[in-house]
Amino acid sequence: MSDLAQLYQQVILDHSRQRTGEAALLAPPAGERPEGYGSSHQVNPTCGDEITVEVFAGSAAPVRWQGEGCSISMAAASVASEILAEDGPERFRAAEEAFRALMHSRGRGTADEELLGDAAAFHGVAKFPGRIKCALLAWAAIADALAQAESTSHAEYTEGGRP
Amino acid sequence: MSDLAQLYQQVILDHSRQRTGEAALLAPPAGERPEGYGSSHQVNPTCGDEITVEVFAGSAAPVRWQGEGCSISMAAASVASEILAEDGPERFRAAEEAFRALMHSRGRGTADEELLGDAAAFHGVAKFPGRIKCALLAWAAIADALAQAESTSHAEYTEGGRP
Amino acid sequence: MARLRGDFPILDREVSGHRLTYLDSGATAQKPVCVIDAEQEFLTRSNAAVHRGAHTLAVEATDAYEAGRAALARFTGAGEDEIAWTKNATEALNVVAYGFANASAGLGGSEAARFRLGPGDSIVVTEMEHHANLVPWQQVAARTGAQLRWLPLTDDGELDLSALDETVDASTKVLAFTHVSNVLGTINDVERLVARAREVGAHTVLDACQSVPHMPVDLRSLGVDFAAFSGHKMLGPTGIGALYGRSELLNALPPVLTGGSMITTVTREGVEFMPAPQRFEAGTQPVAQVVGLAAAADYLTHIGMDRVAAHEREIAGLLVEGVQRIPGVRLLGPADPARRIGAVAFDVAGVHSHDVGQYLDAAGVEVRVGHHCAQPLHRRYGVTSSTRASAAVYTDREDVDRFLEALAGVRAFFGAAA
Amino acid sequence: MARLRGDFPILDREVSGHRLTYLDSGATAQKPVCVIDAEQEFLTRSNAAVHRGAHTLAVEATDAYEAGRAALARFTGAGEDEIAWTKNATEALNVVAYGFANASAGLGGSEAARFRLGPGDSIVVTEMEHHANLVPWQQVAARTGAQLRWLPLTDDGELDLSALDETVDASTKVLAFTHVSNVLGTINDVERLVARAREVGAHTVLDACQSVPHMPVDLRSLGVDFAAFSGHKMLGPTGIGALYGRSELLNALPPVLTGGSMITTVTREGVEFMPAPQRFEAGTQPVAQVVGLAAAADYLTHIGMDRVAAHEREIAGLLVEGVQRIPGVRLLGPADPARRIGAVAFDVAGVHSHDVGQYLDAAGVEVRVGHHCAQPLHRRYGVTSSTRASAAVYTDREDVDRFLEALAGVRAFFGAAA
Ligand SMILES: Cc1ncc(COP(=O)(O)O)c(C=O)c1O
Ligand SMILES: Cc1ncc(COP(=O)(O)O)c(C=O)c1O
Repeated sequence: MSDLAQLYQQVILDHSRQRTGEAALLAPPAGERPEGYGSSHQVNPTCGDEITVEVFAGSAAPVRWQGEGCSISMAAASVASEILAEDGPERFRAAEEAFRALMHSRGRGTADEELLGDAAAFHGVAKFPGRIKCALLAWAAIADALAQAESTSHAEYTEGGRP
Repeated sequence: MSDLAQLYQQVILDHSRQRTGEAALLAPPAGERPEGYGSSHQVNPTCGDEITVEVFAGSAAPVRWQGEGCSISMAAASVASEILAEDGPERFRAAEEAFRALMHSRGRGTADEELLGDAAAFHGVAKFPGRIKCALLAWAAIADALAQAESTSHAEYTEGGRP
Repeated sequence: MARLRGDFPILDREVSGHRLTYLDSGATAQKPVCVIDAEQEFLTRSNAAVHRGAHTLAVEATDAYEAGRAALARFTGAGEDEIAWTKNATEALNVVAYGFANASAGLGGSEAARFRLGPGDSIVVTEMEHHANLVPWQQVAARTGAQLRWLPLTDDGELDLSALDETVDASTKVLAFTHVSNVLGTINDVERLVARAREVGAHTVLDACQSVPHMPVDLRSLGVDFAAFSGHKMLGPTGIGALYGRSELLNALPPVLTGGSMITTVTREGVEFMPAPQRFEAGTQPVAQVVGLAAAADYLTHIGMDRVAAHEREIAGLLVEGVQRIPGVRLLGPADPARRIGAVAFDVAGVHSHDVGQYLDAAGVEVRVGHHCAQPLHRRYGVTSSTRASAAVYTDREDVDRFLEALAGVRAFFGAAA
Repeated sequence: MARLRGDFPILDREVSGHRLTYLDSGATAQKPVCVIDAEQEFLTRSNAAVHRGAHTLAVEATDAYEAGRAALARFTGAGEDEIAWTKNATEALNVVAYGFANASAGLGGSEAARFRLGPGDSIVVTEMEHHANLVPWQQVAARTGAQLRWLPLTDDGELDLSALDETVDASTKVLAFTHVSNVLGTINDVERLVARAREVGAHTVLDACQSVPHMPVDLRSLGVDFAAFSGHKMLGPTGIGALYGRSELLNALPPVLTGGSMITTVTREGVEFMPAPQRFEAGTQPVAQVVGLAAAADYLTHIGMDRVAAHEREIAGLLVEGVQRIPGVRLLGPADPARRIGAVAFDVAGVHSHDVGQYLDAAGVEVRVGHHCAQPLHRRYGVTSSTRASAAVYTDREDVDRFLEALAGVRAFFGAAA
């Protein structure tokens, strides 16, 4: 498989077109934010990619995001949203850590497929130092929004999205 | 003759020690300046050499100066002062022009000994681009002070220092 | 022209198993061997501090340094004392902007009064400026209270000058604009802009980064007050740029960076500055880089800037035509090669520029992707980024062909050519 | 150590028919072949714009550029994000001073409030500062109304700290001082100065130009807030210097030069800046020079900075002793080689430094003459200029001998040895 095909796995191309979690933001004004709400805006200054994420702790549809960026960064947003929505915050955090380690492995790491699911398809990105930031942007934004959401949530947001 | 001996002709070394025109400045306050008074302060920023010149148009001792600098610049001040005092402003201006041309000749010019007198000994300086400014500093200061002196002088200051 | 590729050693290398197709000269140009050699020769023979020493090495280094200034003055139609060295064009533009800011803060004495800005004054920039000729002016506006105004763009990538007389008016103290857009490639009508600025007494600041490397430029006859350009974009080294200023203005502009070699006297109480250009050259200068840049200017002069421009116009034509033929690719900037240089930016429908660039790289084709330091421009055309192929004197038809061939495959690969 | 002279190609040349005796390393050092080669290798293989492109060349160039930062951070005991590139030390010191000035003008938001200066505040410098760490502070004082105070010198060339507690007091916001004097060679007591600055909450700004090339320096353990040094004095290229700042401070200091590659977002209304170090790196950076500088740091590390310092201390001892033995020659600065580096300045009675330098040059001996960008220091010792012989790692005993032999003839030649 060429480097290019390793980078742009079909899973990634699919997620970049069929994006889980992409939706109009609710952006409630400061006074009207529900409990368990968090949001984060992240920019990759090298290429101008941006993403804004809203997390609703404890909700059945816990992530909404809007972004602008390359297929790697959009696919990453979709994959990461899916993991948070389906596996809950604990697993998301574990996956985020594993994903970050994979990206910084310079292509020598192996992906924990069980933990990472579709995100394992990003292992080829680690060989492209210029693209690692693209893959990490959405993860960082979701993790940040999630941390905020949890800090405003009375009901502890636990495993599987159920309070 | 070595380059060094050409640069530091005996005439130059002598003038740098026995300096014509070097004297305490009179520095009259702005309101009390006599007619035909001009002064100029020049600095060579590369090496910090400086000179302050006072010209008294029409006087028998038309130049006073104080300076701080290398033997080349001090000798030049002495030689140029002597020319102004002995030969008068017209000849001084002609000599200044010839001297400037000589300095910029990159060592290929020949000195007009009749016009330049002791200043002809500076011809070796032209081979040392780093020292040309030293040789020119006092000439520029005297020329500048002289121009000012003449502009404040009613009695035209002419040949030989006699009005 | 074909033979001169041999002068650029880097062009022999491979990328992703293909011949290197370097189409990112708009970001930075490759260096001919004469430039590399000139620096090396200097470092192994005459390296020393300039304007500071009396010894033989220092004199040789100073000569080389000032000869470099003379060479670039000749190359750009400037006087020798009208070129001050900076580290890049960005610094040069900042020096002008800070000069205005410093004058506005009361520095520089009565000489500098002409540069004072305050509320009620305006600074005019264009919507196609590189951030380097934009952010410094935003900063000056913020600190002086002057108003920042914009000259807009037409849909086909030219300056829209229909409201020029209203935008540049009696309040205008600075008109800062680029000679050539680094994204659109557009060559602006300097004459008209300078004429208007003169009518209202505004100072003109020309960003000449993308003109000096690609066409004959005579700064004095353009009539601008200040201009900036970079060495690394004109086949010279990184680490060297230049500020041009009309002699009278450059001597009146308050210096920005202060320190050694730009003062005449420093006492405990205060300081006196040297005249231009030295007053802008604080500290040890990029001497070896000046020597390299002079070699680059000589190299270009030897070819002839008219020939360089003609060659690049031909490449521009091929690029523009080729890009427009590919379905789903939208050209940004004028289609007419006579109105532009060979920096050709475009948007690929449904594929992000970063992905376009990555795909091309796999074919050995090196292009620039992103906002090219021109975010307002991209916003104007409804995109946040674009892909840019940009040429230099060594770019040839094969580069263009390889690029176009790869570009034609992009949308299918990313599933965007539905 | 003797063998490493062979690494410096320029040392093979002749001057005035003699072997080159280069004793002007304090102004700028000569370059080992590995530095020259590293730049050349970069230019012929990986030259591209950094942090801007996604293509292979750009990625390689960015890697080389950031590896250079990591190398210099290691070399000086800094964190990687605590080193921002500048063109020279002078720019680095100006960036700090303008950072304070910009903060005082209200830029940089609440983060930058700690840098605001105004009437009632004081800035303290020393009488031995190079103009680069003096004039910028004079300028800031002039524009903010802060008072400039001076730490005086003792007769034997040390900082006189007897009134330290009165000079650096509760009003003091900045204490700017040099690690090592470029004229006197004196090594200052950084620890004591930092301790006093901390007591009163003043920021410390260290001029490390003459320490980093000549002795082991660990900026974090010195505890200074900001520091500056230049590449060209530490065997690296011209055109590259560095600003060190404690991470927290560097991120709060308002940027100075603005433009491309240092912003996150630019709109028509305003701008957001990147964190440090990028916020201080506007425009295309001296990339090849960073690569060269990293090679220089590696070269020095390979020798070992302890050995470098020991070697230069030995040379300093020989120079000081030799100079003092010559009648009519007055040493400026401490006589004890343990308190100084091998930059040895002196005054020759009855002979101007310019003439001294010229005479030595005729013997192939290259020394610096003049005020060495330290006019207040020279005034303190009752002279307007001096002659300075300064060593680097490649300086050997033969250099010292040739220098001393020539120096011994100066006064007789100029008729001053009556
Ligand atoms: C002590 C000191 N500070 C500052 C500088 C300025 O360094 P640069 O000229 O590289 O900016 C120098 C060298 O000239 C120096 O010796
Ligand atoms: C039009 C234009 N202006 C300014 C710049 C900034 O030049 P530099 O990065 O060399 O400072 C560039 C290049 O990046 C440019 O293309």
